Amino acid sequence: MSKKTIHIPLGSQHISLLEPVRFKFECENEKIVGVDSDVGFVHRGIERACTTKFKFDAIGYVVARVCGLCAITHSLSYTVAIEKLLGGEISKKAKYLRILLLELDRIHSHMLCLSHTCENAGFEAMFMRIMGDRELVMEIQELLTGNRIQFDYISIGGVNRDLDVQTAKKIIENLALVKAKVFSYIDEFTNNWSLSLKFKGIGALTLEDAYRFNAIGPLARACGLPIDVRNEIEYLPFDEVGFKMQTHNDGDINARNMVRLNEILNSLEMCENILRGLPEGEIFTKLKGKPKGEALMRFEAPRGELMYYVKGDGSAMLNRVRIKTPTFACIPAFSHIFMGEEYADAPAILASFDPCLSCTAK
Amino acid sequence: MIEVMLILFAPLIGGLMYGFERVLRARMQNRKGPPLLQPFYDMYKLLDKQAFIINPYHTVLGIMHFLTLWTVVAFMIFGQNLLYIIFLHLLSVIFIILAGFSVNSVYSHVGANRELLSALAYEPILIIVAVGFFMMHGSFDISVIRQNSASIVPLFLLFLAFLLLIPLKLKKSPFDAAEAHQEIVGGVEIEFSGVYFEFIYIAKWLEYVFVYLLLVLFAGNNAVLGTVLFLGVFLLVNLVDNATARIKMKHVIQIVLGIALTLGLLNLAGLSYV
Amino acid sequence: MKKIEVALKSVRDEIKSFYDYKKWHFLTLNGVALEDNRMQVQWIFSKYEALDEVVIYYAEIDYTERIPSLSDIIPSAIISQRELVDMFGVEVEGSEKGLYLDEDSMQTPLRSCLV
Amino acid sequence: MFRKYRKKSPWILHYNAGSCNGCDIEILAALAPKYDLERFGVINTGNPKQSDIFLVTGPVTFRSRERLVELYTQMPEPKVVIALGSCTCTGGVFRDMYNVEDGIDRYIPVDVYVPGCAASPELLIDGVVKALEILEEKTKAIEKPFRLFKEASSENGIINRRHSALKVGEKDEED
Repeated sequence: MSKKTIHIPLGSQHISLLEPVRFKFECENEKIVGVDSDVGFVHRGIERACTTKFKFDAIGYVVARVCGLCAITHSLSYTVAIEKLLGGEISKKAKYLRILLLELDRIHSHMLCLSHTCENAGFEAMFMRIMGDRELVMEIQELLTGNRIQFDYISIGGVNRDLDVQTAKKIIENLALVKAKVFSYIDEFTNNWSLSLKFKGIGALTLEDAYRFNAIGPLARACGLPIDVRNEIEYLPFDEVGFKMQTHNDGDINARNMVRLNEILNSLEMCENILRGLPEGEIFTKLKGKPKGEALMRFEAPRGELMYYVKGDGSAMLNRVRIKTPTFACIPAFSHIFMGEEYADAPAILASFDPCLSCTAK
Repeated sequence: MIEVMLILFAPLIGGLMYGFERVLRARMQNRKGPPLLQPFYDMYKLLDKQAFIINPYHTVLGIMHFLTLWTVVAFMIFGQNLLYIIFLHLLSVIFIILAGFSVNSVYSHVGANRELLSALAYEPILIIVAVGFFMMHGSFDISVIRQNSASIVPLFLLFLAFLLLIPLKLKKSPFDAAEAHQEIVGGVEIEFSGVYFEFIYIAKWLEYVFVYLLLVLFAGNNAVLGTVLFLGVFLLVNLVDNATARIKMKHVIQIVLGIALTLGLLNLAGLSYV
Repeated sequence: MKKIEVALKSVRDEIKSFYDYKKWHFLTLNGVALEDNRMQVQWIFSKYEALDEVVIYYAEIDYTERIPSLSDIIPSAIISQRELVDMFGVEVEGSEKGLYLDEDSMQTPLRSCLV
Repeated sequence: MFRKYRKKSPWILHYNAGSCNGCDIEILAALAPKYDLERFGVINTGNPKQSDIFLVTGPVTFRSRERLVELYTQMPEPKVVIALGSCTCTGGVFRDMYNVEDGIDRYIPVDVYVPGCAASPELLIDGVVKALEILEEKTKAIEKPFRLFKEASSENGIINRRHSALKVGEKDEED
């Protein structure tokens, strides 16, 4: 008797998904033996619009709309690539403020991912708890930039808003609160019995496979692959503010959560260091000229490596803007992980990747 | 007369319990939560909605599930035979499982599958509980059990086993894999809509009444102990619901059959020696 | 950023001899439209734990030419190849259309960027 | 008779038709303790057959059109549609991009437009409250998605929606 398989679809509309992506799992008794994915639901055509519709100085705000969660990394990568082509140096204070926002964004994004993973594992109370505490970070972001999600904070030549003393004080207060909460999460994630049944040993990726599939971001760091672009670029002074690589060896959902939690702690430390040692100076330098030539810029988004390739020919319209997003590069690894797992775990595994499909499809 | 009134109002009592539970859960999660009468607002709204019928059997089986469950509750209030009640309750579960299989939806099938597995897990223990009561009081009749004094002390292990069933029966975490909102969007109830979903929705309230009526049987004729048991277990179940994630069906069956069945059999063995 | 030009025919051999999967990290496959119906295909690599070391292998081709697939050397290249097929309408071995585009959406959107 | 209970128990269905995630996160944030949408009785059902409010984010991309209309038709009457975010209302920054349909009101009737990029949870709550007022007034007459089903052509007994959508679109442009 041949085994009968059932096809379980997940998406494109599903309660456990924020985004339209369709997975079709071929299951034997809830055990996944095949995965078919369709990631093109969010394709809008931003790469083309960047070269036909918008001038180069506006694109920084357009590419922020590629993704609401890593908006800041998108506009930062693009802006830095353009600054490279224009050939100007921006002030140190602006650089520090950019790191500050980058790390705040990472904190709130990681918290969202953790809470979403908990919700998909059926732990509603933990979801509510982390989401409630995440508001502390959102509050600072609103104070610092003026908006909760799509902060158009970075412009070519610097940043748009200065940091005043009161805001800095509020940021330090809130971050201290967040820090205490993060320690309590670490406790919960390590000690809760039902979470360990749901997370430990589930959705594991080996180090060998991580190398083979070119995994990036927390997904790779959870397997022990030390890849973090913050370690590989010299444009922003990450080592000055106290960046430390966080890795784990298990490669399962629990390891990914732990990497994220430790990264939040590291980011909190970096934010504190920045606020303590913020240099004096202008926040904006005017850069003149039109971009000519090609530049490639990489940054570490909350989900992994983000790459921008920009090519201009000296006019206001660019020739090519290539966006390589973190989730896009990880999709082969995702499909590999799903094999052999149970369907009951699929939503939690998916959430633990922290996928960003609107990044993927652009 | 009072029994007839109780039977008529049983869904309302269940609804109040469900509403209170939602408020309690929200407070535990540091939220304000919906109003207490929210389940009834939902009920009235569902009466007003347009309904889709997937196929007549599906709908009829859903209604049958509700009616059987109400009959179960009625028999319990009248004080009928406990064994009959448990089997009748199994019938109502079978109706909803058949309803789940009668539509062409994968989530519904998976949900029905899990429902069936969980029925396999808890049904033996319910029967053992009934046997335990029989050994204590010499009768399966609920009216007899109610007249005798509290049997929680000799049946303490059975009581613990029954406690494990409550989250499974009420679909609360960690044993809510049969409903699993984030995986299979409610499982068997996914294809019901409008006024037909109402039957499933109210059946959920009746399930509350059924489970807690079974629970207070452990208190016998002691009304104070019954109230304490009810309130304590209600709080405990919600606390556990708020402190755990959903575990997989595999683990559910291992835990329920492994721990609860052992506890129950131990208790029975002890009783037969005494 | 180091750029190395390769011929399309020898790209498989070049990358096979160059790519050590424990040292180099495949970033992406990129296409850039040039004048006269030509395009540049770039295979971009970066080194693990090195400061700003990016190597780009590139080949200039016509739209009619067939690009060899690298998915047996680099398994994660498969999705970039599908994207390239959609965006430029070129042919890549073993990659089909339809990752992003539907039948009625604009075909080869990035080909006409210079116009 | 049951009309006034409609606005006390709105169940939400959320669909992302190609947005940048910004608004979707804000929906989650609105369900969380600080804003707590559940105090209005809101449940995020995720099941179109049991929902009253259809919360759509994102300009409609080509591939999500079909699913959007399908979900809309699966929802029982009475129902309201909220377009959340600038790009859902008009296309926003994505207007005129080649794979985008400039807002959901080309396909389904919209009752409440909530602007903002990204729409903040306060705006979302205001939108839901406004939608509840509209929900109370609605009749049970069936509202149809206009564009796709104007000229449904049936091939082998299956309604070929995409085909008919194109036909209608071309005809609209000719008129």
